[in-house]
Amino acid sequence: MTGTRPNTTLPAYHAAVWDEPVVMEMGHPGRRGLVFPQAEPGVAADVRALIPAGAARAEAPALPEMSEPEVLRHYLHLSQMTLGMMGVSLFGTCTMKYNAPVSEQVAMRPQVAETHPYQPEETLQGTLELVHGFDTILRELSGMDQFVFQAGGGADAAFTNMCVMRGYWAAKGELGRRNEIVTTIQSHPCNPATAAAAGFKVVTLMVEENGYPSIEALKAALSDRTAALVLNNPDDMGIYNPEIKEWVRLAKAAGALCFYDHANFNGVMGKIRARDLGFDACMFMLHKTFGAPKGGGGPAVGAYGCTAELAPFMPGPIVAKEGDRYTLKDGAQTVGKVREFWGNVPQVLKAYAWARAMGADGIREASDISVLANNYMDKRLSEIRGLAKSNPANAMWRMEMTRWGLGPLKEETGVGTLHVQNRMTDFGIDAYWLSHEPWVVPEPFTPEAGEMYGKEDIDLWVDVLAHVCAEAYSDPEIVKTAPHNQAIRQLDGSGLDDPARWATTWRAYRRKHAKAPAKAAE
Amino acid sequence: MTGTRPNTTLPAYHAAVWDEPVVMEMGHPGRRGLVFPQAEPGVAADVRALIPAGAARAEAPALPEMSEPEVLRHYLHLSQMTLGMMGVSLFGTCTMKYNAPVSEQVAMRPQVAETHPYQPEETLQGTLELVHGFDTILRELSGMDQFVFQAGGGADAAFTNMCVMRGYWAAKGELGRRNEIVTTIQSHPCNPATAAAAGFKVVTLMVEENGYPSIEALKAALSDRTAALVLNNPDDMGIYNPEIKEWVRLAKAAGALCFYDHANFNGVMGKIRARDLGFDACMFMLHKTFGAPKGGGGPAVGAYGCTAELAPFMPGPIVAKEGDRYTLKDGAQTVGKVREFWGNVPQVLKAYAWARAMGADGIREASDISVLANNYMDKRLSEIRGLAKSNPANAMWRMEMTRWGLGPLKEETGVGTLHVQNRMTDFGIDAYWLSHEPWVVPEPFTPEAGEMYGKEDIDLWVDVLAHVCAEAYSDPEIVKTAPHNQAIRQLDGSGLDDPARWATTWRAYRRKHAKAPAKAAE
Amino acid sequence: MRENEASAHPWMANSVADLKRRMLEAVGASSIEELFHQIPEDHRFRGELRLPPSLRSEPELKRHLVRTLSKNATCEETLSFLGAGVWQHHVPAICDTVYGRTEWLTSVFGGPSSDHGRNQAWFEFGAQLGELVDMEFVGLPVYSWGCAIGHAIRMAARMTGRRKVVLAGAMDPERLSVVRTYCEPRETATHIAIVHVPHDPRTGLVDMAALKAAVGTDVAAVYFETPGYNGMIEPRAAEIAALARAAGAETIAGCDPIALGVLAPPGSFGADIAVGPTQPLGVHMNCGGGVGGYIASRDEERYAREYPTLNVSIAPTADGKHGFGLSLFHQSSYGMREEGKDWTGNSVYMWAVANAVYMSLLGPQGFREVGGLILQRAHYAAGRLAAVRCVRVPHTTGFFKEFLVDFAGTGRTVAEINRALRDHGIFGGKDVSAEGFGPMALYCVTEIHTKDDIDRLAAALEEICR
Amino acid sequence: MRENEASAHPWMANSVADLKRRMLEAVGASSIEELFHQIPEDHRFRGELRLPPSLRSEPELKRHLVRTLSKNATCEETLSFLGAGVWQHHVPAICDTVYGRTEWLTSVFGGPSSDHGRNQAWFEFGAQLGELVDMEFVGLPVYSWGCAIGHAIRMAARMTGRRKVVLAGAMDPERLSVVRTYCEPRETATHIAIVHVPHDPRTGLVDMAALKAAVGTDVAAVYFETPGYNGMIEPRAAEIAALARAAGAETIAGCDPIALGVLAPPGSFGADIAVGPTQPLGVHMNCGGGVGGYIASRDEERYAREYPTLNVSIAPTADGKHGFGLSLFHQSSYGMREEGKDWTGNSVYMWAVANAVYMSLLGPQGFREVGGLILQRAHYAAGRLAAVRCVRVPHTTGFFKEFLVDFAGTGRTVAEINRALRDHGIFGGKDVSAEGFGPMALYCVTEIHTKDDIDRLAAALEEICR
Ligand SMILES: Cc1ncc(COP(=O)(O)O)c(C=O)c1O
Ligand SMILES: Cc1ncc(COP(=O)(O)O)c(C=O)c1O
Repeated sequence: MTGTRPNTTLPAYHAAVWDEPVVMEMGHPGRRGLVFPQAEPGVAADVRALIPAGAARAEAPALPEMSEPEVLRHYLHLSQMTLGMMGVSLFGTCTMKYNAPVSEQVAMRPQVAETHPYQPEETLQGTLELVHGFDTILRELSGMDQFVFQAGGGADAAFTNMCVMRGYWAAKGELGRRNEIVTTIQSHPCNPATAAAAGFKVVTLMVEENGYPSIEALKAALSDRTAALVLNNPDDMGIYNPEIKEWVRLAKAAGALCFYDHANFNGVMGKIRARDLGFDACMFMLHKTFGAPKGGGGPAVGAYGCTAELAPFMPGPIVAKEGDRYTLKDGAQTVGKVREFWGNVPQVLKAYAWARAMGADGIREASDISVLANNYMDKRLSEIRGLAKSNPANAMWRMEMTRWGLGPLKEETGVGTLHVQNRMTDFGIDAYWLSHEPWVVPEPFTPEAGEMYGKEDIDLWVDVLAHVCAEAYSDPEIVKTAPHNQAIRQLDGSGLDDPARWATTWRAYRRKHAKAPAKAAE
Repeated sequence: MTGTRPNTTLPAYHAAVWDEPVVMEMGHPGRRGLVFPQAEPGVAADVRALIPAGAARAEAPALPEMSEPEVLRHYLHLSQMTLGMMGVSLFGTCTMKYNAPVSEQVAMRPQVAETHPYQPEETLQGTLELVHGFDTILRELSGMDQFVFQAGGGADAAFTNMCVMRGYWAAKGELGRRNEIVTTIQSHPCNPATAAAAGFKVVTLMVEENGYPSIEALKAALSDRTAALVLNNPDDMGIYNPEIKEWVRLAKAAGALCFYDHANFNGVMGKIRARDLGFDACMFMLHKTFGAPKGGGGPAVGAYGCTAELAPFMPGPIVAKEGDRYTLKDGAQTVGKVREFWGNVPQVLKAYAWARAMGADGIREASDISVLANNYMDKRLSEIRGLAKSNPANAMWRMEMTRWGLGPLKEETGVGTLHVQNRMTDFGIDAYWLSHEPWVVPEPFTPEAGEMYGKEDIDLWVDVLAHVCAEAYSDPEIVKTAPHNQAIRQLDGSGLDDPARWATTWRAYRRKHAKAPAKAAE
Repeated sequence: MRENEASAHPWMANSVADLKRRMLEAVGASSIEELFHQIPEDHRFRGELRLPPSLRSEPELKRHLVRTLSKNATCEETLSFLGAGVWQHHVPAICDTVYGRTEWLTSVFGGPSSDHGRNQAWFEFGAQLGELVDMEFVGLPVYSWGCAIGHAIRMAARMTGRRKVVLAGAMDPERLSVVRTYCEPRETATHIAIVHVPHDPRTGLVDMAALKAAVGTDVAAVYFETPGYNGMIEPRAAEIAALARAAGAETIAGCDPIALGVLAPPGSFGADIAVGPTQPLGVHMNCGGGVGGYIASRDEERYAREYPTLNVSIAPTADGKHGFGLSLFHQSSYGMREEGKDWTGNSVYMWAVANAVYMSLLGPQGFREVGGLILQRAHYAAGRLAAVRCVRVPHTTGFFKEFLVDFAGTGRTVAEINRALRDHGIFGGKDVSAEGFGPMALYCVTEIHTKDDIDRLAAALEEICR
Repeated sequence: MRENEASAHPWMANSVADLKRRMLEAVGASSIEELFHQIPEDHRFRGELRLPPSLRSEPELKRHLVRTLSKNATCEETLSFLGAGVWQHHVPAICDTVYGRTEWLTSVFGGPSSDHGRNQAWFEFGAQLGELVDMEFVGLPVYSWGCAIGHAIRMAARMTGRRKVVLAGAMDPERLSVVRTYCEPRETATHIAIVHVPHDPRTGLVDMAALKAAVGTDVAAVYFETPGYNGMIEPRAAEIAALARAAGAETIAGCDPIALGVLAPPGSFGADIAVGPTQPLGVHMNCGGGVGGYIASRDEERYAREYPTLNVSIAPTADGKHGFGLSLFHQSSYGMREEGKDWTGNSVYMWAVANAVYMSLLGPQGFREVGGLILQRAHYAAGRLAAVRCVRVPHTTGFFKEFLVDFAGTGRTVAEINRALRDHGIFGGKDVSAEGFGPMALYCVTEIHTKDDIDRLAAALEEICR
């Protein structure tokens, strides 16, 4: 198909290429994409006269002027130039899920889309029932007493936790002292970040040989200044910390609260429950584990759950059932809101649909399969030259994902993980996830198979990686200059952090790059 | 981007390539894409016992066994490998329209999708109102007295006409004698074909130099055996027959009925009305002129309209208004049905929406623009080497499309219209329409600009054609072996009419090509 | 003209004055009107088009459509037992998702390479349907089941040179009316005489004795359905086919494909041509606008050469991969005008894609399950209704998803019963009283009807017939 | 276990026994259970999960969802005047079409080349919003308007090193609650003190005297909205910005982007940072789940270096075309954990694509039209309601799409009025009686409210207040 894939029996692939202009370059003066009705006789008035002096816009915004079909085609081109799991994506830490069209379809109905959160409760009983129903499902999966869906993402749920816990300590009058959050370097960056944003100091424990910090390090970190212990487990190395119960015990002994970031829930669904391990609170990502589409970055939902002791501090409202009726309630000591309204309702609905479609058996089986598939993948990856597994000292099976590194490949060929990531997209494989900062493993990548993909897909993914690694040894240039079969060629990102060159708007681009041709001559 | 487009400043393009297996090769035994509920206790029974002896299926059908995500991804791949007006399509005779998502969205609602034609009329008043509303719109555009939407396409409307007219003549006791349909070689093939299928003989007039048959030829053809004169005007050469009124007069003088195939309505909307020209009946294609998507070949609607004299013979039911109520009625002398039920209701709704969105002004303007754009295109095409315009003797402006030929190109370079058609798709230009059989113009093609596309798009289309014609002179092989940037390479169609090789099913393919490898080694 | 109307129309990129002007300049005309010069003045309509006001603003248009349609009741809110040619089956969400892809929801179709995906989807429609009906040749679908019967009969007439067809068993008047249109009237040269051998009212099945009497060597084809219009599964399908074959006639069988996971496929009992509806396979009822009809047969030249349809065949590409193209195009009306086989044109090909998705999704297990579930629920329903006072179910076994219910004992007309059911939020079965069955209704029960639904119907009838 | 449940799950391709077996063999484990060895037994939950019954059959699932949701009333059937943070605007159909494209409705995001289309769409969100607000730097949106205010205040606090913010004018308690969460409580080291200078109840606008008194050199930022929570357009925006600038404080303006075709954009009146809602731009209300918030500013390093958001910048590709990548990624929480600028993560980026479509569709004319239409209809409504007996409209001019209605004269509570309106099929405005306004409701009138709708509301109120 192209000159870039000479010796492979992998399926042919090429991305759609449209050479699409930026929308700001498109259209023609006078074109319209949408017109609005005229004000009716009796309503029609001089618009200028309705705007207070000085408050009217002087110059029209320099937006494109396009017909409706042009706008549609433009964005369709962009959609086609998005790989978006049209091939195989084993993007670790995000848990590739099936985002079922059935729930998308239902969520697009006016009964969801055209409702307002301030409607009288009796006109939203359907939504309230589903939200409440999902709350009870998460309670069962976690052992917590109450969930709230206000947070607009996983990080926002982490922030919610910080707010709830600071509210708790404030109510106890201890917030002045208990201002430290203890976490690990393998916790998601949002945990220390939201802790800091909420006004806490962050104490970070480093991992040791087996992939998690030692009990000694934890003990040293805990004190009467500790507001909470915050961690995820398994982490995104795929390692489950078997001492976690002891950690919680120690934290509690120090008077601290414990928060479980349950974003990596997929491998342990139905196997463990946060509450049983002693945690006071936890969060789930509905746009991850629970099959709501993430849409490249939300609308998302961080479902936050906690014990009855913390529940009064939750941001409200939460949905309560009273007899046959569902109603909205605020907690007695609510810390206020982390976001307006009650959360991304359509996503909660989709997560509910996912959980119901799976059922208890399906949820457990999904966990089984994702761990099985991950270890199957690990087995195959271990046979590829150039790869190194994280924490080789830990011989345990990994959970739903495993952190790997291309350190040896880099040393031997100069081809690094970003190159391999790019090159794999030439075969229709979505760019994989590397690792959060800091890169504890050199040249990291983190595949996660999940329960959706079949063995053939996993095999294809590994075959492509094996092929690209082999290319790195035989023809490193082809890998370093990748992609070749994508919508565009490799990006030159050298200007992205340069104030003289970055441009997040078209007007900034024109100002900074006025002399540069819009497109290089072909 | 590829080696096949060395010297052009045309935008880069490549189709999505997925190397997708046939669905019959996919899946894994035991996989499921959809499960059904279990019969409830009390309902559950031995299924075998419910099937009469000997009527049960012995062997399960050899269908693929796939998970739902696999099925979805497979068909999404196929959709991505369909150019489908993602670029520019000036496909003549089909009138490229904007198929507005707003009407698609409304048509997917349960108020349309989940209704049954035998529901009590009072539960379908909304649908009936829209169908009736559209009927009145078409009446105004044509001057006819009644429309019916039962026909499942343009050809089916032509057949409807044949049935109505034969019913009319049968009622008059003249069908035995009046068994000839007079038409022209430029009428759409469905006209003679449906005439023959309805039991008529077909008399076909040939076109002369100016692009239409002579009055003399017509006179010679008409007689007391003529059941009807059937034609379209303008035809798909883009030529309007200015003698059409005289034709109708002559046909009527011979006692015949006149049917206007108004499929090429786009250039004359609001400019002429079939009834004013003397026609007894006409048809419009809602999946063409009226903006309902054709979806690669239907669901389609041929809207058939006629005078009050013919209306009683129409296939029923038609929608009538009685006071504030809409009701379904059969004509007194209805010829029976051409298709079950009342037609493709969602498409009628979309056509209604199109007509309302355009309004009288918009409809007239669409006509203006499509004729203007066609003549603009003609002007540009006339400057390209290798092209010849049909009927050069006719110096009139053409209507909404023009038949062109690549005869000179073929003679000078060996590159024919099929090659050029294929090669243009390498630039994201949908395969153009050639011509119906017989090819009166050598190596024909028939572009039609329509009112949707902007001048830039028309220019791009012409630029690509010019580029490909230039290639034909400089590098004919690249054109003859095209496409190169498409989802697949050129098809070898040599076996398509060979009983030993054609295969419209997988089982036929396996039987006939058992020894051929499923896919050639790459 | 109001201000917004004077502005460019959102669906017409060239409805901007300067673009019109530039194009006019390029062509060398002074006005657009001039371009219409070829239309004589006395042809021109110069009046005002009296159309309803323009709704070029999408908010207005959408609101108008939504409001108008809100006058409908749906089979989603109302419990419906209507069938008879269009049936309420579950439409999997991904059928809609795939159907809605903008790449094929367009005004265009293209070439084998540029429309490869669409062609493959169409081939997969035929490939999968072929497995269901147990036949090797499948055309792209025609407008409806009735139209498919019409074409199949005409194929048989051309093949045999005979001009008579026997329709055996209960026939849907809606479909029959279409078949008549395809075969009759008598006055035309190519008329095909229709002989209808009705069903035996005792069994609901084909009256074999009458059929034997009707099938002579002048018969081009015998057509029958299983399940039939009255829902009955024909257990002597093979016998009917043998009888036809003995007379040199073709056997055309009408089969609902959703039944073919559990019922014997037409290929297995000796049918030569199979026809049937495609709507059950993943297409919404759409007020009847979801119908389509398939035609399939053995892959023998004799049959293939008579197909009026477009036929998508697999064929190799230059680099030895699978491509798809049209077989036997020349014999169509596109290729031969009035000499072609009947006619073809735009049909319901986008639904064929939805059908393909549906079949891939179900697989062999899914078809077994859905068929079994329908049988169980329909039989439960028949049993429940038979137990209602004064209501009789003539055949409580031997059917698939539809069955007749006799209201003679209630002393009310079916219309009255159905009106009463409406007050219970129920659409009763189709009233077939005028079709020679007596005061009966044809009830349809599918996989979407739960036990509760059926019990609700039974309770409503019990109350009504009290 | 029931038969169908024992079969493979449709969403899990590997839920087939032999595939599990083959993978187990490959890894060398004897059972799946063995793979969970790393979880100590005393961590394990061994009970039965008490979840509601599985609905793995799509027909059952869909029906359950549809039935449950049918208990809702919608703002499509019911005439609604609710706003206050989420507003009923027309959502163009193609916003939904584009939103629904499966290529981006997934669990994944990818690289600059493989996700080129998505990155471009995001850039186009920023590029177009930049024109609307008249600013050069735009980040990807955050969770909501309230969150955007919170981040903007924190940016200003970091930039100025000051820990006090002045909020001027009427504040939505919903948004205010979020802002508090971002700034407070007092006990934390990084606490930002909030001083609220309320609006002047006479004018509905910022009380300039009080504001002047409040803005000292300890103030990091002045935040105000135009239109404000009470709907009022702030005519002295430039004066406020000048006042802030004089004190060395940043000006943060909250602006509804749908107004910016007719109202002066924040860039033009001297705001340093602009924030506001994104839901009005082509996103359904979704029961409040459609909200998002933008942050924009001048493109100066001082501001850019404080953004917590992902920022999509244009950048060249190897062959000199436009590509897109993330600017200033390292300063985010992904790059620097607790040292990063606040935090980021999944947000509402898919809505940003819908926003981009909306802005492209409207263009300058569309924004002018929609703004003008809203102004006209909202003012008509205010006039109509002011004419209703005992109903008072405190400010009949000077607002955009929302305005207060005072029911004190009716002798009834707003709750009572709204209950009565419900019986007329109307959702009255938001009850703000508990917010210090007196017995008032905040009415929202947009381009979707026709004259008839407004007259219907007025008539209903006339009847209720009779
Ligand atoms: C373990 C963990 N926690 C938190 C998050 C943050 O989630 P979000 O990006 O939705 O804010 C993630 C993101 O994937 C995660 O993997
Ligand atoms: C002039 C004319 N008549 C009839 C038809 C037949 O329409 P259909 O393909 O819908 O049957 C066409 C098709 O484009 C046509 O162009």
